[in-house]
Amino acid sequence: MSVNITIDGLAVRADAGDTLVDVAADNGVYIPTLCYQRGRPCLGTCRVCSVRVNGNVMAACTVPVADGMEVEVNDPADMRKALVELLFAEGNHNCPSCEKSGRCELQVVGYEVGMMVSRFPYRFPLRDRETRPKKIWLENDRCIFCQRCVEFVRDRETGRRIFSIDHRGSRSRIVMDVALADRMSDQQVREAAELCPVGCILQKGLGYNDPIGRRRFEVRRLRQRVLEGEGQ
Amino acid sequence: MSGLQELMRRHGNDRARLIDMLLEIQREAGYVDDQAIQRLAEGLNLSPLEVRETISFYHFIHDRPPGRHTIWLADTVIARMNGYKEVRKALEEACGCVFGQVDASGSFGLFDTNCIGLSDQEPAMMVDDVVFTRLTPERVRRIVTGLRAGRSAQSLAAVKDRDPTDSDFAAQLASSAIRQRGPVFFSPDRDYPALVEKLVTLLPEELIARVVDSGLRGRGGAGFPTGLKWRLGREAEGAEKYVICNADEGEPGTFKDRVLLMESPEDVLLGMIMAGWALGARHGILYLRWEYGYLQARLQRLLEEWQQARLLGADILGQGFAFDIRIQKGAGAYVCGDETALIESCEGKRGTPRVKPPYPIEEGYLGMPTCVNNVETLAAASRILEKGASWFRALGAPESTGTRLLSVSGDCDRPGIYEIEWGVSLNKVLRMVGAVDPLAVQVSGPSGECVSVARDGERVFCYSDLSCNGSLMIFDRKRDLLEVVEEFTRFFVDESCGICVPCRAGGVDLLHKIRLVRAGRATRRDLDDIRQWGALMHATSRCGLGTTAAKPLLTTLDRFPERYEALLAPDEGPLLPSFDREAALEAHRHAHRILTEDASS
Amino acid sequence: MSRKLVIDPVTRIEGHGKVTVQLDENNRVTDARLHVVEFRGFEEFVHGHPFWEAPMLLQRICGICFVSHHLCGAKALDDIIGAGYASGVEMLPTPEKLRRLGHYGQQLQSHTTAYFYLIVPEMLFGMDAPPEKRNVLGLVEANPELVKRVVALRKWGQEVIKTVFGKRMHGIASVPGGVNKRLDARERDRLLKGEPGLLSVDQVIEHALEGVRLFHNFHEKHRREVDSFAKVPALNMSLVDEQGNVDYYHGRIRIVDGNRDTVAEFDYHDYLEHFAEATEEWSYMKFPYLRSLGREAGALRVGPLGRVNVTRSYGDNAPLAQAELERFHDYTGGKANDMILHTNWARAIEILHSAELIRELLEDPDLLEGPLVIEPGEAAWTGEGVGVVEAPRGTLLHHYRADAQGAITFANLVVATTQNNAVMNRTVRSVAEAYLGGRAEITEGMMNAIEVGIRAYDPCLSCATHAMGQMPLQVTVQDAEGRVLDERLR
Amino acid sequence: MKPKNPREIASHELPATPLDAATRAAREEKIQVAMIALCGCWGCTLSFLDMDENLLRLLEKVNITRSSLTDIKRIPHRCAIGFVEGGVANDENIETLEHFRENCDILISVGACAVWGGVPAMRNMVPLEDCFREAYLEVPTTEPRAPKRIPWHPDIPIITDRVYPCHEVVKMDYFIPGCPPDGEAIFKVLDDLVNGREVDLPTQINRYD
Repeated sequence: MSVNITIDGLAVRADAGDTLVDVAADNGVYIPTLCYQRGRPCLGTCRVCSVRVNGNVMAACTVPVADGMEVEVNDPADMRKALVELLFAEGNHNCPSCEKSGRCELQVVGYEVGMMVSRFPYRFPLRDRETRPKKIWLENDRCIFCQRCVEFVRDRETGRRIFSIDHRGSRSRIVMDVALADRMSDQQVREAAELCPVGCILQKGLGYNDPIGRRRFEVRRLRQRVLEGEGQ
Repeated sequence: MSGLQELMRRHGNDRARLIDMLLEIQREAGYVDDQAIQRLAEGLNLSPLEVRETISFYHFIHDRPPGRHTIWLADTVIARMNGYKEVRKALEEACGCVFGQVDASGSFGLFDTNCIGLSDQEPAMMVDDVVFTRLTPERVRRIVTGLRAGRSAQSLAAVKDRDPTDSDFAAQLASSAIRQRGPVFFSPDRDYPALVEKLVTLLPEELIARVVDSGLRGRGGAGFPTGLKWRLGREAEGAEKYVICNADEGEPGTFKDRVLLMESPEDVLLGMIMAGWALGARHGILYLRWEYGYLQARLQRLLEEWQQARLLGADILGQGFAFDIRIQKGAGAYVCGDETALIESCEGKRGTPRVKPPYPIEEGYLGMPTCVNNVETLAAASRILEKGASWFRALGAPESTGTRLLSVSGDCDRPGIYEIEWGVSLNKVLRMVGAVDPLAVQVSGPSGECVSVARDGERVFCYSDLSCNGSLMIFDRKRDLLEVVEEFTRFFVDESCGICVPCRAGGVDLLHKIRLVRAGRATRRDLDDIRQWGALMHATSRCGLGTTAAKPLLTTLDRFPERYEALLAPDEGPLLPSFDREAALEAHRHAHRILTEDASS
Repeated sequence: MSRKLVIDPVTRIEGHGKVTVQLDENNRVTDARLHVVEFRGFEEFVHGHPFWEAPMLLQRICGICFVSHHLCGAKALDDIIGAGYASGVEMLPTPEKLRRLGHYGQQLQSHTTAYFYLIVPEMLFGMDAPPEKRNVLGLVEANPELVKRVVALRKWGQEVIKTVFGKRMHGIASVPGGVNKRLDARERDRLLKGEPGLLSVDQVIEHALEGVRLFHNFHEKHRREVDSFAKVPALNMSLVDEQGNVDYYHGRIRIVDGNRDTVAEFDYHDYLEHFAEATEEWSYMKFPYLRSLGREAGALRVGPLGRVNVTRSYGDNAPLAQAELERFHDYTGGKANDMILHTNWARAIEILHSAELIRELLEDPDLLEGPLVIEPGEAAWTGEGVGVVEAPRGTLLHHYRADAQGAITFANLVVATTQNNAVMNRTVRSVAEAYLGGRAEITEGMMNAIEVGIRAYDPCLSCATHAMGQMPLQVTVQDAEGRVLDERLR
Repeated sequence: MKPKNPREIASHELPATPLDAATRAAREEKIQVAMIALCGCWGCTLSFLDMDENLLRLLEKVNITRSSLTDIKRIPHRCAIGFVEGGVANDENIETLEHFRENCDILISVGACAVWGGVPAMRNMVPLEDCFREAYLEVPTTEPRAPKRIPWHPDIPIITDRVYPCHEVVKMDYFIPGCPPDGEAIFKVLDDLVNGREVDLPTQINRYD
């Protein structure tokens, strides 16, 4: 069943139950996301896609569109920006030397929301890294705890989780099962590294193979990829 | 360790029962060691880290020895008003270790915990499986000496020879001061078989209509109409349906569910059976917070008695109605008060609130329609069955029918449980409880609002005004309100599950701000930040914990701005007051001092 | 009454320096020091990072010779994975030439910045000109056309760097075993032939020659002052090729004395056997020296003056620079030149030399084709690497170790400016005595003379404060019978 | 501020050759800019030079007072703009930044180090004493009897416990991220300010690396 909603006043037709963030993209409205990827289940962890729906702020990746919905994307822009700034202050996001620069979703979303500095105090947390697996390096300094790896990376044979969460709250960390990680194929390792929106899951030894100017989001901006699809 | 295989078999090798398994292992071994984790992982087809994921989430599951005697002292605002600090110090001295540690001999483990539902008799602590209340330094010294001498916590609590399944067992440990009784709760001599008989003669639709008609709304705080929830549950499609009683009473300052479960647990069971009948569910889960462990044996016995009496089980009163109840023990997580987090916990996972929609009433426990009701809601429902909808509706206020239980604590002469009709004013309640010179009242605990007696005294308790979840903490004029605010803010940081950014990260920054204010290093800009960041958390967080975590700050800023302004730093000179120059330079002095000593030695 | 004169901060240098001069009641200089007043600590916090990150991270030590740090790191990484000189592997032509191109581009850019923006003002306006005048603003007012040429020259050097590394500063090209990109013909041609707003390589050489002429004009006007300003004898150090000619990217370390006779020559992988260090409480920068000669006699001079003193010639691929080099050598009759202000002459010559080297490279087809990386395979892993290059300010060395997982366990950096610490302090002392000694009235201009002496070294105190200036040395722990029990670093 | 030694005379306090009146007047007409590099690598200052021809355009409108490119060691008079590179890592940085805040109308944090501490702030995860121990004590040298020293002297600054972003020490008005920011980005912000436009750094030239 198709429904009518408005996005910043723009009248939009969509199928009932479709996810708001996708509907917006299909109609040329870019809403940044860090945990959500089109075609995958909603994780609802980063909240960076927060918009106003009938007056209430909601994460657009969690909202199935319903008839008559009035959506404001522009209004909570500063909230989205603040959430990105929170992430930059919470971890150690050293873009200058990070191999994910130019390929990092957090970084480009930072550009998209116009972040120059974080309004929150920079914490410089001390976090352990996991370097034991043969092919993968887990640089927890940069983890934004999006849960993509936890939910979507499984041991092909047993279906068990390779990445899990340890502790809770601000002490939460992603941990990796070394034995299972060492069973991952190079292909699976590459996919995991690409799944990670930041430079936390690294494929060992080949960090800077893409020259500046040819890095993923320099070739084509994330905004374009979202609005026009990865294909083109 | 074939016992472990047996244990898993008993729980049907079902991952959803992981928490039960972990708690059982811990009961035997004191903690869950690596080997047990490995074995569980293999048996349940999980990675060992997935098992740790659950262990590390919960406060009361240990993966290393927590001491022969494990002591949990409740660190709450109310306890801090009643000598908590002295008690804490005495415990550290007596046990020979600081909090968060186990003493060298491995005899004592000292741990902090948040409110354990005894706010009218704090300071209070849990030692092994019993609780001690109204603590003083002398008392804790005596207790620790006793434990050293080889006495058990039970014998020190004078319940050694008591049967924990007796109805008055819990009363030996914790009093249930019911200061004011009312028409709905704690009514004596109810004929439960007759009531169940009456229930099954009604059509589920009739029952639902009656509850709708009564105007009963959820007592957990949100106030969702109970009848409507039951109707949605009935209409929802599902091979199975579940009824869950939320007895994870974690909101600091509330303890009325504990008292209900001590005084009239039958009301709660009956309410659950009603919900089961209404939905057409066959399974009920009573989710009992870990801190109320001393109620478990008695509740378990009650369930067995009712099964024997065929008030529960495969064929209730021969009417072909199958409904049974199991107790799911929590393991220490405030966030499990959120119904979806509670469901995750029932499935043996971390208590991470789910993304909504879908709502539990459509997809809940194991993906099936699930109706989660609060203890008090179910108890109230049981009286509606007995006395009828109009009787109930006649009580209270138009949109807020019936009565509600208040757990009153703080600066008043008579802390305890009060059953009030919706619609009474705050001032009236304050007089009722003997509040002396009250300044502020924390309504609904940290997640509620801090109101000013001067400005809000005439506001009334009802869903459209002072919508109270049962917690009422009173602070008089002598109290340092901002210490309370800091403590509440720390509580939310402590209890955040960490899944969403605003709550996980924002909470820490708010805590930093209130500490800045209390240190006299804040300016107006910092107060503006608190408002802005608080609004951010409120608007964007994933669950109720995050959306309310800033309320202690926001509501006191709104009601008691002068308390903040009095502490603001003069904003003059180029250096920001928040920058502590001397502290920043101390590190080098210190390094030079100790390192040159190193070097010369 | 005794006095203490302070220059704080020393200006027109990179980084944070301060000078103190003690005068007694008879206005005699009793002490004169250059203090390095900053401290960062890269070697400590790089621990635990992935080894392949080191060149990106550690180039942040410096905003002007980042390419040198990047390439030092790159060479060390080549060693670590077993694709380096330590394993006897020669770098492939394409990556080596690309690295050299970027490196020469930086030398041109760095020297141009130092020479024209920081040093030339004194040549034109004099040491006691108004402080507001003797700087780039004064140049713009006095000779805007010259400044335009300087801007264009520096810009071209930066564009060479950007072409190779993707960014004008702190770029990325070197990966373990090679580089991540070739040049395409278009990129090559715009540097070679220029384009609107960008010089051609021939124009660059023209501008470079002007730099040399600038020194000669200045020298002819003030020959006595320039030659006698400060003479600081010291050993001279540089990387050289088999012919004993300077090689800015790779070679053996050679150290020559005042007669330009070799006193030491060794493979840079053995640096720990040859260098020692001292610490003073009054500076964050340490004082390295040649171990065999001790702290006084073993003080080293690196950078342009050190290099032109060491190098025999520039070979035949840089005729213009070669001619200037011969003139330079002849001026001191083949002896080592220890006239501090002649460092600027040497610097001007090196701008020209880099320009000529770049022209030669740009015509090399290897920049456009050929394999980019050596992949030696896991078996070749050594876990340890040392890289050395001739940075604009002198010999720069990076030394890392990584564990089997690839985490850095040890990093040691020896930077050029630190090598010059002792001679810079001697220079400060000598200038202070010459210009301040015995004078009751001291002017700002006299104090500036001290800065002029320091600027001649173009010290990069940013580099010097990369760490707390540490240089771990190899110790051999022996038992009673003298058997070696343990050989370790640090 | 550290107490000043009365016998200590700074070079910039000594009599200096005055700037000719005409030049002085011409410069006073312009917008006054002061520049400083705190704890950084000097790269942002060089990126300032990377404005290339634009630098010359800019210099028609602005005059640079204190900076590491000129020989003016203290801000001589009120400045409209303060250009700050680097984070705060020692007491001298603190004093300098105070000096800038007191004497400039607008302060700009230029580059990663000023904005959030940058690469030097990676030491914030290591206690300072460990840095020192690592650097000065646990280094076997060839002179085993040489006195072990930690730099600590009235003539050198005291190092702060960690590297602070400038805006955590004084109020900063604008921020240009990047390590370093391109000359283009620096020019855009300065040009906006000089021409009284609202400062706007477009997404296309905003960079963090």
